[in-house]
Amino acid sequence: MSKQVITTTVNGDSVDFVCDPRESLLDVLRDRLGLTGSKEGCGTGDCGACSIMLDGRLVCSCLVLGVEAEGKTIETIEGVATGTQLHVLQDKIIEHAGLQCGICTPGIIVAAKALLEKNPDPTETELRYWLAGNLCRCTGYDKIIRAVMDAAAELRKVA
Amino acid sequence: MVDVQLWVSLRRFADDQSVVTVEAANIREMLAALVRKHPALEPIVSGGVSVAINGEIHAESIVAAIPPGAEVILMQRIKGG
Amino acid sequence: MNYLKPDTFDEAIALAQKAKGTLRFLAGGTDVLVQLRSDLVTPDTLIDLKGIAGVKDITRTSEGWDIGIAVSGAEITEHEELMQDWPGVVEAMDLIGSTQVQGRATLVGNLCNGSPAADSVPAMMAAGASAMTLGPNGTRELMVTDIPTGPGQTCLQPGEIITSIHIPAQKANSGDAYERFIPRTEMDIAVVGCGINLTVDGDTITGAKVAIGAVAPTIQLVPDAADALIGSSLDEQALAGLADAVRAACNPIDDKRGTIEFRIDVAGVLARRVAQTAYARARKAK
Amino acid sequence: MALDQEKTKQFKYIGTRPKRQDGVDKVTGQAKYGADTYQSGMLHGAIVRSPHAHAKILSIDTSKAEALEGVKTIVTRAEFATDVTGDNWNILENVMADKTALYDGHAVAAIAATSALIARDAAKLVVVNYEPLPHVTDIVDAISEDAPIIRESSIEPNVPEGYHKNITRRYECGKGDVKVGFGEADLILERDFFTEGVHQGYIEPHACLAHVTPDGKGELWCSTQGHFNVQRVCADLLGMESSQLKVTASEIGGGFGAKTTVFIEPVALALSRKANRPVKLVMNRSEVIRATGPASSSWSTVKVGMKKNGTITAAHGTYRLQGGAFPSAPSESPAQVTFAPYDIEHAEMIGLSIMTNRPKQAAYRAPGAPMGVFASEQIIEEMAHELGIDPIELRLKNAAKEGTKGVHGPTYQRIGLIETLEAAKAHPHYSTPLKENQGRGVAVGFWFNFGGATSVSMALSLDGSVALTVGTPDIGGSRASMALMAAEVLCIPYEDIRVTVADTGSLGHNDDTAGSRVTFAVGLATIEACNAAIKELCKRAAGEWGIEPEAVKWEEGFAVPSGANAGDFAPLSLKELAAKMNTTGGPINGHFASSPSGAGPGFATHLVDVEVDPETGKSTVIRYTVVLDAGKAIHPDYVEGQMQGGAVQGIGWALNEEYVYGKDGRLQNTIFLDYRVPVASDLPMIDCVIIEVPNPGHPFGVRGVGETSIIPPLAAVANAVSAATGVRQTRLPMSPPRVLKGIKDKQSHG
Repeated sequence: MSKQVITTTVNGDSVDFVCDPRESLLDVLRDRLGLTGSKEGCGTGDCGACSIMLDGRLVCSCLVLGVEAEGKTIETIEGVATGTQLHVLQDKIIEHAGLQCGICTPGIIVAAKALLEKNPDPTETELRYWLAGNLCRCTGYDKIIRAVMDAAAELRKVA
Repeated sequence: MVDVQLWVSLRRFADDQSVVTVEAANIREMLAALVRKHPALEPIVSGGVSVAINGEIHAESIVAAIPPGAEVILMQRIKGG
Repeated sequence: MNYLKPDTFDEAIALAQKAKGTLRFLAGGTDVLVQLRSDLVTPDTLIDLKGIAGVKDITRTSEGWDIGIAVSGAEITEHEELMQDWPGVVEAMDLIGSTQVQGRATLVGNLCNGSPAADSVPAMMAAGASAMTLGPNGTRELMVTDIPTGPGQTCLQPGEIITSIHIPAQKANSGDAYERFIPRTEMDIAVVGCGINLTVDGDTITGAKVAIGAVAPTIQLVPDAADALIGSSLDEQALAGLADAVRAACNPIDDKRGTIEFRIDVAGVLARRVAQTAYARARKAK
Repeated sequence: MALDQEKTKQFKYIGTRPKRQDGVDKVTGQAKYGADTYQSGMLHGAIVRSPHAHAKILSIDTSKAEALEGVKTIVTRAEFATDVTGDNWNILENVMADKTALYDGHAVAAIAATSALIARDAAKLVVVNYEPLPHVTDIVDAISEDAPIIRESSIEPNVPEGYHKNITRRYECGKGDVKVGFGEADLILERDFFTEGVHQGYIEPHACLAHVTPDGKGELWCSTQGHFNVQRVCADLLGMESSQLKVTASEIGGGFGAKTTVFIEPVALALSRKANRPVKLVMNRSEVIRATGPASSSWSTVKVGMKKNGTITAAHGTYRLQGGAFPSAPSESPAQVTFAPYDIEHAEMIGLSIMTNRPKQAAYRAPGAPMGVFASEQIIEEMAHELGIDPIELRLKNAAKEGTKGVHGPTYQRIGLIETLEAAKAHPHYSTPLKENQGRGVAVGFWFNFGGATSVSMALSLDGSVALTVGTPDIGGSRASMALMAAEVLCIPYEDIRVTVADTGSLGHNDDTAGSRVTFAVGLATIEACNAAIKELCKRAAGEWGIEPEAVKWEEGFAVPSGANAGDFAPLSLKELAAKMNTTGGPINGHFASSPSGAGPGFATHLVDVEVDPETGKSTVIRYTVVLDAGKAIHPDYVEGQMQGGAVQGIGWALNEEYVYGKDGRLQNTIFLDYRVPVASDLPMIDCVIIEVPNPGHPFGVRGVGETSIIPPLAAVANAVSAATGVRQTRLPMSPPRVLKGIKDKQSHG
């Protein structure tokens, strides 16, 4: 098994790591770079708990190989807040109790942020279909949807 | 005296009675008296039962007092789900 | 597992020739990496094609569209002109998996995985799409209709790769559509899939192609179903003929997603609905 | 602890919706779950699982695996204690097979290696010599003559002679004489109902990090609903003393009952003890679905007799639950709860627990209840329609209330079923007209709720802020509720209180976060721990004023003289008293421990509208309303969260979730692709109505709300689909193929 040295950018920082080609980018982020905010819920791209941004595109990091990250730009949940300032989505998810156990929350915030940057005024249906790949078993989705819609409204006011 | 109501599938261990009357001031004494009267009840009682006294369910306590004339119901052990 | 990332298709072919044991090519990875993860297929050599020039391009020519093998579903769905020309092909690709999967999944990957339930393939077949390939003995163009040969199998030779997908220019007064049946609203593999492309003259259908998926070992065109539409104005009789022809062509299995009886029944229902959407688009098209 | 009449009139903090303290950690990805920790020298574990549904294990050849570079140790059943008995023996037999593999996915060996990849590769090199045996996975087949017998020693004494050897428990309760009751009935309806096995579907797979050192001491970090229970069971399975094993609960990514037991924790400990290195063991999703603790599949037979005016004269229920290859199916639960909401004179309720070659059943939110109510609440709704009586009116006519003797035995104290039914009837949802292909369903649910062993302690800091320490992992926002109750008692701001979930070495024993017990029992203990601190605060104030402690009372966060003759002293705030506490007698802490009774039962009424596509059999939930009696909603957001989460799990259970076993006894859908849980785009908003009929057994009137909401949805959705299609739905899941076949059969029979 020929390990490879990979150089990439994560949340604005340049990082190098060594990994086996069979390791997913999720394994690398968690086990080699200590960024455990992205979670493995399924390992098959069905639950979205490992959602990250790869070159500006929302993807499941369990369905990307670590070796594919060479020269890429990666953004994870750990990069959503800027300094001590939470992103409005993070604030609203807490305010609306859009989480219970919280394991799906990082993936949902990364996914919702990607949508709002593309479509600042989504309908509830558009939002529900956009988040269909982010499974949540505790909340029944209701309060998550309300939180994201409220955050969208807030962002539109600021924009 | 306390009239202890048994659940249906328990009665065959107590000579098919639906109610067994014993002398007891709390659950511990009541269970001990029951087993003395009908030893066949022992494995089920020691396996753990719950007891309802006047509608309040004591899932595992054996120290709860049994006031005179109280409705006392033996129940399958209630566990957290 | 050796991971290789060639810069040209020729280099990719050369590496494929030398590869020993199990060989897989990587574009989006949303099938290959799931199989790797669940220990179904652990390749000895994985050749990532995303480093090759042009693989991310969508090019419009007079003959139609050339779509690079690494263009993701998300990029296809965001391409306004392609959406105008081939709404059916675009919605078929868009239905695959979640938003996250759409960020990676590709038409070529969906086609080469060889699943009888692949969503993009019926729509590509109805559109008359073809695949340009490169292999040890040179290049050739294959009609998408000829590529699936069985569950998980395609007609591609060992070491032969698809270098781009070609979709012909849509004819005038034409419209295509794709729909699938799934038990939820998202995230399921198609239990039944149907892609239809129609050309009309006024109210009369003059050209039709009907393809069905997930109801037979391979995705296939159903000529009888097309014949049932041609010459009609999509009246009840034509729709009934379409449904019967589609059902006759079904050869499905019972599995954890659906029963034989259900797939046959719903294939007809779906074909009727897709035909009506394609017909509406064709009559509105310029 | 009786209801505090005075306090419950005007709450200051209780009932508000403050932000939870652990929110920032969770929205920034900082919160640490089971798989989020690492330790130097750590090995990675992997488990070898049986590919057979039932097979003798003749031999296990580990030579090739041991030869793989990076493999450090391998364990089998030999590494575990041999004197384990009773329930723990069942747990051990499930954690690792002994001589027989009992289901597809049953663990037979485990490996620890220097990387997860090497461990996974090594697991494939372990050669297990199996001798396949006949198997059975279907509940009906399991009790037919030619069914293979799973384990005769599991049969409990309550099973009479002559019963099938795969039946491990027979429970019966009831009242009166059903023959008489059915004799008085104008209308009698009897049907059989079947539900498939389902999984709790928590998004975080089981994960742990174990470290046992040569002196026999152990540390375990794991995702669990109850680390004190994990400590007790793991110690027994490894032949250790409990207090030599310290267990720390990570943040938990959902459990719903399945993380109230152990699957991989004893294996990680055994690997670590043998390798003398820390071992991290994390399940993948396929292992979670194949080999943890799904809810039982079931076969229920329910028969009800009614008078023309809708009065129920008699009810019979036989509830068969399959609990996998172990005697754990809670068949007494449906027998007790299905007709508990009704005032019936004649009832006969039977529960039968059955074994099959499937994984060991574990709790799934009100275990045993949803599949029983799927049957009973459909019979009641169907008879209401047949008699032309409004389904809510008919339930109101028979509804249990204070003084009603329940079918399951006890006479009810104050309960809120009628209030939930009235609120549902008055809700706009119930009068909204339905369109074509749409149907409406109603169903009610009852759950006991639970008290359970509880220890809580609190400590004042010198600046007057409070550290509250509990022993129950926080899954649904319970830290916030505990802080609210402490704030209410101490009359200090919610923000001044920080709640910590302590490990087994730092607090007295606590039962699991389960049974809807936490807000009730841990809340009660929090209140009493704070009262204990208040007593000490008043004593310190009395000391300062030179008067008797009894002459001081606590009001609005101040120690004040209790009456005019006690003296005219300026009130002393908690902050002032705390600042001097080390000089006036030492640190002020409060502690309380109990196993409280009086967990008042919870009732709910659910309304659901479903649209069914008649051409494909696909059902879409278009409106859902949950009405629940919470006694007192401490933090309404998280009460609504339980209502919405329970309803949606019930919808998934009703429409698309199922265990699909092949003829070979192997599970065919082991990942989320084909184990179909509801996704965001499947659902409408879930409307909540919280009813508050105080529970006399709690100072603030709290009733548990964690489980009731999953009980009615199976029946409510089935009633709606039946109304939309005109075909009674007697099997779950109501998948499109099944619903379409029902529609087609009805069309062909006219």
